[in-house]
Amino acid sequence: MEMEVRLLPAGFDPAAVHGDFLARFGTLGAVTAFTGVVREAAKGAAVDYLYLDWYPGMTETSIQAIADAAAERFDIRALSIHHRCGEVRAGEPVVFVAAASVHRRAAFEAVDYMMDRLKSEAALWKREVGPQTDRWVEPTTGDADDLKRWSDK
Amino acid sequence: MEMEVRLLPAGFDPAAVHGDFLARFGTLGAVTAFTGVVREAAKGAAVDYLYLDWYPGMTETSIQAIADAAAERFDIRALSIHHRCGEVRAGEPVVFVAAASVHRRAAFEAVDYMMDRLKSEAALWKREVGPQTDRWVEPTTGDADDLKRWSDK
Amino acid sequence: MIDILFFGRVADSLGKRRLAMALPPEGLSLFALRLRLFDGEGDGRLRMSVNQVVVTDDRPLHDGDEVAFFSVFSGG
Amino acid sequence: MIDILFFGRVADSLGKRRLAMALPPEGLSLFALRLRLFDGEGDGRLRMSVNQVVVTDDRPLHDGDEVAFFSVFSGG
Repeated sequence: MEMEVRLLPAGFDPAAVHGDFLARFGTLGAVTAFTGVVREAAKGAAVDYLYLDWYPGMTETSIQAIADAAAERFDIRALSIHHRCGEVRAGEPVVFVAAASVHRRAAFEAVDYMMDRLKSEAALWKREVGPQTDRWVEPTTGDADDLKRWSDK
Repeated sequence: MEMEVRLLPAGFDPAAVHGDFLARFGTLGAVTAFTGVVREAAKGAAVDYLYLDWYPGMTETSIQAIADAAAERFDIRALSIHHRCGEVRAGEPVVFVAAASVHRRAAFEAVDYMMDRLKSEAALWKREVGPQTDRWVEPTTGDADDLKRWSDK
Repeated sequence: MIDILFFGRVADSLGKRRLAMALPPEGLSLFALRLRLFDGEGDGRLRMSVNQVVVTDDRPLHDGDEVAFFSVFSGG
Repeated sequence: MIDILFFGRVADSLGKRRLAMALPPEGLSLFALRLRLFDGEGDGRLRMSVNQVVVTDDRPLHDGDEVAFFSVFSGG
């Protein structure tokens, strides 16, 4: 298993990370990638930036645990998690997750699974800040439902 | 809905297509991408290249129909399908599919759906050629099962 | 005249990809054409299209029609 | 001495991110520390870790422990 897990206090280029991942692991056959970008509005209110508070050490450990669980659970050969922390401005990427496998189903499921867990189980605390907004975001019941999809398997 | 649907007789760079797609639609919030690459072996036999036979006109129409169905069915705002035809050598990308949406579930499902349908419903005929192999590939029962996942929703 | 195209395994086993044929004066149906070309061997996996639309039922053919015979699709 | 860290909403509402505290001679448990810091307000969403491991049960604290209080995680 090849894993690259990065917590990044500064901006990154998901297209470049994807290109590098494809070059290294594409020949396995199947690569699925997800990129999350900060939206310019949330619940109708303009957003200037997210602030992702983090706990140095524990945050990295929590993300690595999610990577390890995905590697254990799905028939994948390589994975990548790049997650921003600190201030992430609207339009900037906040998370990139990829998996490579021989058959495509495993790559799809692994990325889907890692995203669901990152939402609720990575040691990060997300604040949305905009001209009329300044609030700490907590996982929604939808996020909890997403997570439950994986518990009966 | 923004759609880019391409049938390509020559090689393409999925990382560049992904980068361009992210630049144009990433600010929606969620981008899922799948890349399929020709494996160097299939069922234990070395593969030099795939030959994807196609029916000019009908092949494009069949892929566009899959794109249209995904656009109709999922809450996505943009999609991309790039599919090779002709000779595709081992290690080269054969298909790239991406979708952009506001919430990530729709982007995941749309890409998963398009891949399942491309396998069995795009007017393409795939031949695997290697030193000991020259055979036309037909969809497996696994591919048929993948497709059935979408018929009860 | 009708245009007849072959793709995939079908083109391979016939050893040709294309055929032009004059319709006989008494007319010709799709199933009759299939029988003529494939010797009634009744390959259950043989698929057909007329003017680039997949069809499964029999129908009369008309001058200028483009008919194709092929195996099941396999893309991705 | 123990190190006490605060993250997310909790850091915000306390107005601080860090605190160093000497353990009293009679000792101090995690729940007692929580009560002392948060005035017994019993926020059900308050989470805790000791030495970077999330804990939900009470336990005695030791010199050199790193304790943290925070709200529920939200990443992605």
